[in-house]
Amino acid sequence: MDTAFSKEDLAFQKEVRDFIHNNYPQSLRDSINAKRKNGEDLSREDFTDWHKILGKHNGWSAPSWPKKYGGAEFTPTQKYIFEQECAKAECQYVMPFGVNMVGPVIYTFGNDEQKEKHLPGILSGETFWCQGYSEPGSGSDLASLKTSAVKEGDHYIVNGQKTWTTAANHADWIFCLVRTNPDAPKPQQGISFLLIDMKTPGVTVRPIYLMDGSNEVNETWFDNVKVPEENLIGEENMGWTYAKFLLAHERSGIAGVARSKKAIERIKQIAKSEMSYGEPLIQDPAFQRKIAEAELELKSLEYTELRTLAKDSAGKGPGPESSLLKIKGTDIQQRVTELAMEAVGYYSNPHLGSTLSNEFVGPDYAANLAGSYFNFRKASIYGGSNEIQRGIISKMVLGL
Amino acid sequence: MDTAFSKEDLAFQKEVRDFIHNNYPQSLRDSINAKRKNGEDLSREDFTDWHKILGKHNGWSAPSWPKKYGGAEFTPTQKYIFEQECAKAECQYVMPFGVNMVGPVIYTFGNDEQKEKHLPGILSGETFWCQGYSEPGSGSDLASLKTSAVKEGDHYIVNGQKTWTTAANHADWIFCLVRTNPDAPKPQQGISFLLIDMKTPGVTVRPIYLMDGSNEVNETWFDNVKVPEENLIGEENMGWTYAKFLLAHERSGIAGVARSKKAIERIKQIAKSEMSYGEPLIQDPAFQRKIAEAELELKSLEYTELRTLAKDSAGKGPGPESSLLKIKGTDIQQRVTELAMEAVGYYSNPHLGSTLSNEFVGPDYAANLAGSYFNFRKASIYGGSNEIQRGIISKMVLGL
Amino acid sequence: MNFDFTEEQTLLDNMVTSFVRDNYDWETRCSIVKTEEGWKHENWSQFAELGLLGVPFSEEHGGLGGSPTDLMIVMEQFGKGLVVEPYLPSVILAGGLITNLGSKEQTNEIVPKIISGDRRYVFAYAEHQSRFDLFDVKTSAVKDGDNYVVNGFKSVVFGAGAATHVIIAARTSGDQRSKKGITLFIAETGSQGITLQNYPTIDEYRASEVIIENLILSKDSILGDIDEAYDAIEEEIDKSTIAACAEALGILEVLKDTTTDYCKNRKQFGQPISKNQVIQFRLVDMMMEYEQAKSILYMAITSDLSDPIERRKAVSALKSRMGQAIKFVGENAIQLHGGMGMTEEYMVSHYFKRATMIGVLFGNVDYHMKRFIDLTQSNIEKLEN
Amino acid sequence: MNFDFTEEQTLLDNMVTSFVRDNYDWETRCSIVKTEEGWKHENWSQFAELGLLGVPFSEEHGGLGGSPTDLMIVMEQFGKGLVVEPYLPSVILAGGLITNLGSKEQTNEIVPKIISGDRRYVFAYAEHQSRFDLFDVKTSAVKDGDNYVVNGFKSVVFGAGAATHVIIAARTSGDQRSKKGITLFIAETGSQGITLQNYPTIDEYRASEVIIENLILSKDSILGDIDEAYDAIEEEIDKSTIAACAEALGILEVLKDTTTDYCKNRKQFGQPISKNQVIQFRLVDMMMEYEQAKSILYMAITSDLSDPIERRKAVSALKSRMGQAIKFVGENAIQLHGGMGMTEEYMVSHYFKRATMIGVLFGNVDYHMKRFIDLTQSNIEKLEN
Repeated sequence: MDTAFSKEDLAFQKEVRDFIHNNYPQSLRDSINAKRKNGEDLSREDFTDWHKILGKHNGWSAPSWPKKYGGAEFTPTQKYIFEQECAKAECQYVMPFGVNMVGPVIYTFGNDEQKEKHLPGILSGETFWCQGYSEPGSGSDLASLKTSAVKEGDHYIVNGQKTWTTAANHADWIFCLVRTNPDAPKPQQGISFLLIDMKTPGVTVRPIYLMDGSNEVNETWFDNVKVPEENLIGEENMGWTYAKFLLAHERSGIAGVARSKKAIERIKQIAKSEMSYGEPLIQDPAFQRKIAEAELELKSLEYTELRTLAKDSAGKGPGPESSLLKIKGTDIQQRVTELAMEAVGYYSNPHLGSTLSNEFVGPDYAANLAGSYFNFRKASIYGGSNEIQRGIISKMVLGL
Repeated sequence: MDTAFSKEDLAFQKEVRDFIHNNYPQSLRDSINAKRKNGEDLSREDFTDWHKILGKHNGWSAPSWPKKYGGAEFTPTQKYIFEQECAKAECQYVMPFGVNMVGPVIYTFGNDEQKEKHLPGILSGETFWCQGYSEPGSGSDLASLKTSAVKEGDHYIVNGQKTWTTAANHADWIFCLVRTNPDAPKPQQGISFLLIDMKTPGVTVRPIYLMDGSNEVNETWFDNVKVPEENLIGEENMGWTYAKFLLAHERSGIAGVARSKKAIERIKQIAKSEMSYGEPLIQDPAFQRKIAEAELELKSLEYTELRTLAKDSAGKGPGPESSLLKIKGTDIQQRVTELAMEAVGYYSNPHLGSTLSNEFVGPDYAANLAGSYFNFRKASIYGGSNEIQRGIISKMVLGL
Repeated sequence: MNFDFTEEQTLLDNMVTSFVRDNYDWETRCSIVKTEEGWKHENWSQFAELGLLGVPFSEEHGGLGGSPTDLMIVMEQFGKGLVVEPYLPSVILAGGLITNLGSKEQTNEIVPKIISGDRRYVFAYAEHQSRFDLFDVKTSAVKDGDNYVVNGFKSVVFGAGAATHVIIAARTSGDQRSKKGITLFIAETGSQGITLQNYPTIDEYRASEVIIENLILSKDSILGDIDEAYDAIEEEIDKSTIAACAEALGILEVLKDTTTDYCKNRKQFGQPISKNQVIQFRLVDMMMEYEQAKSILYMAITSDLSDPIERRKAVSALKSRMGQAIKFVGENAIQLHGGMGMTEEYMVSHYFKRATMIGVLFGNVDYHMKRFIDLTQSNIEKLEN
Repeated sequence: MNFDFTEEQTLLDNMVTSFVRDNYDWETRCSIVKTEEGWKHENWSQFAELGLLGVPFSEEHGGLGGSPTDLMIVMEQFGKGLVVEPYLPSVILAGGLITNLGSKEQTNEIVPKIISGDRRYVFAYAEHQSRFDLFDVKTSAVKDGDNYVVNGFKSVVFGAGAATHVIIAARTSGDQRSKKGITLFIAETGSQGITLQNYPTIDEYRASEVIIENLILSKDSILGDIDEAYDAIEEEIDKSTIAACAEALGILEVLKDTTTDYCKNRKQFGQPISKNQVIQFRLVDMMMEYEQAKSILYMAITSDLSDPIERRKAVSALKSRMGQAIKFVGENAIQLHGGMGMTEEYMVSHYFKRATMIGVLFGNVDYHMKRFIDLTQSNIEKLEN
């Protein structure tokens, strides 16, 4: 047993740290901080600036991709280090839809034309992707999706509605699960994996506002949208297979350990400034205890993730640990947002992002903490709700 | 809204308090305390001494029974006061099997001979009853019971095995659910309610030791036991109805509020004596918090019980609140036994009741606290497990 | 022993219920919170007409002489409707202070105007460093001849934007955290020396930062005795805490019922999600939390609030237990609604947000748990059984 | 980065696993705990033959020079078998103290005899008032010429009845709760002046009250420097805490697996109870608790134990998190077994009891949580990222 980094790993850590230090734009930091304070949504540029910089540096925008497709092809340990350093430096994360989701599907199941056409833009951050899976009424029961794609000549005609489409308002392309055979004996059969240009006539995006007032997700409507047949990935009616591959593929970072660590550090800093019973809140035993419990859970989770990584490195292949990482990771994210809100007492009340006011009140660090708590209730719902994840473990690990 | 006691209630409270003060035997207190310290099981006399004294005083051994059967026929408020006072004075509780269980079944569904024969002994505490419901393998699925009673002339021949029979080692009589019609279309049909004299040939009792070493429960075996037909309660094959009546009948005190209150007081006293970080444990914020949380839950439960009582008093009839009272009541009992164990630190280790040693070590108050924690894990299992209770609420209250 | 409403209380309950049903449907409510002011003057007039503004005041001033139970009835229904008009901060809290401390002249002048709806008072007590400690007051009032000069900063004053007057807790003597030396002053919100920075709260109510710079007030604007306001402040905040918990209980009832209905109707994998045992048990646990929260509210309402020790114990027991129920019922309501629960469009999120912020109001779980502990464990010898 | 065993470790693991399988079936184990002494000398001899008694000791003394990982391997398998022989208190804890503090002469004399099984040492540290504070020592050693006279009372000394020698923590200077002034003395358990009151523990192990009255010891019986034992005590208790948590992890694995199997086989209402979604999710949560507990054990094992600050943080993180896992997995194992889980006859209750008492050993959740907080939050500026 050994969790110490090798010399090579330590050198890599320094390389990443230096690269971030020298290349992460201060303007991006300022822009994001200002928006957090004013409760505004991030712009497309906020999402892509860092992605574009990484894309120009040895494929660092795509840590898992094989080198032959321009990726960084990091080892699991390198990926872990890279995420740690990005989180420590509070870098804006690279949106997963292109790099972690559709990219691997394209280079695994796509044809050469598709690889040539799509991979470079994903890598560079020029093309902004979103994911069209969920539909109204389908929720966790993804296979019940209804959006139809009917072949007409060399096109598919797509009709239907996707929902909870994160960042569809910024996206150039969407990858969709669509029903190509409504008569298939099982709902999982008859689904295809289709890439759709968001600028195609008939595609409409409508914002969904979450309870904190943010517009992260959208409804995406398809009204007789003509999609060229060359945008079909792999075989028709095999989309469910690709979707499952994608779910199992990218587990690294799913637990969000490094970012939660940083968030706890931030809470400790807030708790030094906030007063409680006439002393810094950080001295309050009840609050201390909650911080410590979150830290212990996180420390455990960090090693659960490291054990998984080590298994991957040893070529032992992934198990259904991703469900555990997802459940515990989101649980901690939620606890941490709650603690932050709690730390600032009455100053969790002001809603700075409201259209009615953007005057800033209260201490800087209090901005949007309640909003963040409310927003993060999504974490145990999205990406397969934590109930669905427990069902997966029950079936796949315990055989119940 | 008014939770103040009326003048009459206050007078009754004083009467109960005085009666306990003047009549509760010091010898019984001593005997029970000695057994607690040495980890010995209570004797039959320990269980019945107080019962017998109450039985001679206006039917106070049977607070709910109608006066015409010799009971006290307390109002709900009086029952509440009576339980409070008994708990405050740490009186040994009256075993429920006769007074709260079979008694009401007999005076509601039994014939005059049965009433005359059985009620006086239950009331006076002369006859010790136990309950024959559970069987190996039946557990929470009570209706799957297999013990058979076959009519032969004017007798039933009973064969089978009951388990978890509390106090069967002390009991004179057992009331049993037995299967009289194995061919009934539903398992709930074909069950009868039978009273069996424990001295009948063929009845064998074998002790079951619980994990704390105590012998509270037993296996009770029936090997061609001849039971006179006059011991059948009500109609043949209608036993399930009587059993359900019995379950709904006695909710008063099910939450054990008064006794848990007393137990928390005792923990506070222990925590004054035990040292932690060089100061009394009662000053430790983490321990204080756990006590307070238990107190708040208990305070809420007390008022949930009072609301139920008030509903009863107003003749509005009981709802399925008994399940809520059972779940929350046992949850608190378990928390409290855990806190007590925790309070004494290393002195939770000595097992005084062992056959190998009964030398007393450590402070008096530490005796058997771990045993009590382990023993009380039963509380969320017996009387319909807390999972079963949630199922009842789900179905009966929420209609799910 | 009974937990029934009197006939008058049942009438009050019906009246408020009707008001919410008829005048506060969801669409109306959403349009109110989007207005500049964030509340509706006509509703306030109607409260006046219905006598609601007089509930806590004595009959001699034209009020109903209502009890905590009456206020509970009003607030529980307001909770069910997410009524945003500043009834709690102005009628209950500020009104309570005026009744508690006002001279005969003051109450004779002020109370009828509150009841008629002509004036709304709010109480500015919190400061950034005070958190929930009501005695932690930096805002100073310095005597200057017959006048006082007040300087300070009050945080998150609910309803101040809608108020005609503000009651300011200021220090006239003692250290920053001394209970003695706090005096209350009444000022018009438009006074020279008062600046309000109004903003909406995350749960769509309104609050203000109150900046006080060289505000000059005469002796007559003092409410109660100089240096001696603390006990009344604590008492009225305690009573307002009970009212806030009644509002929370109304909200929790909606959350629990809405979620149960949603689960019965929402289908996944070919059946209502309420057929999942895990969801059934979660709904059961939500129901039990609701019942326990209701019980502890009834405990507080029926306790002897005239005894300060009893009152403090009851209120802190209530607020900390209610806070736990808010978290459990609120978070699970969102979880069981899934994505729909996350949206601004769907009403469940608004109930969750309001309940959560009531959890902070007048002290969160930790604060009241500590206060309860200090009252019940620090001096164990004096404990009654 | 890897979490694999070396080849030698795999061999050790296999050896201990075989021992438990072949020599420690359930019936054998139950017969051992019912004997007068409560442990089996033959097993100890076999430990000696297998080299297990030498795992933590240096090779120059005939030991294996084992690491914390090696001890984890032994203790995890001992946990799975509920092995009751006093390996933890005598080989790991007392053995660790001797290695840590013993002079060359002492270690040369003692360690080979521990490894051969001829002697067993235990460490008497706890006193009633000390709870888990290792520096809280009332037991006194007063110099009297070349000798020391020791008086005091040591609580709940595990394995003392089986020991040939006892190491006593006594105060030679300083206040009762001063870290400086604690000295360790070695005495034969049969010495005049030592009385052992032996008893079984609730989890079927053995412990003793050690009463020390005018025990006269020579200077030579001192282990380490006078007044300076505290750091070594803390270090060795910390290392023993890791070993105890490895035992707990083995136990939790059995509890989780046994319960999962039981639920698959136990039928109620015509189907295995594992078909109930609520039970499935509970088993999933038990599995996740087990995995998280395993992870934090691996964290502690791979942390830099030579750095006292790192060691304390890691050990307290481990023990408090493990304590939570013990409660969750243990209580749910009993609950899901229903009545069967409650009985002495069925093995699950014995695993639950042992795990629970490990939760108390060397400090419970609250104690280690506070220690972790004091190490990580009291001086936030020095925190590393």
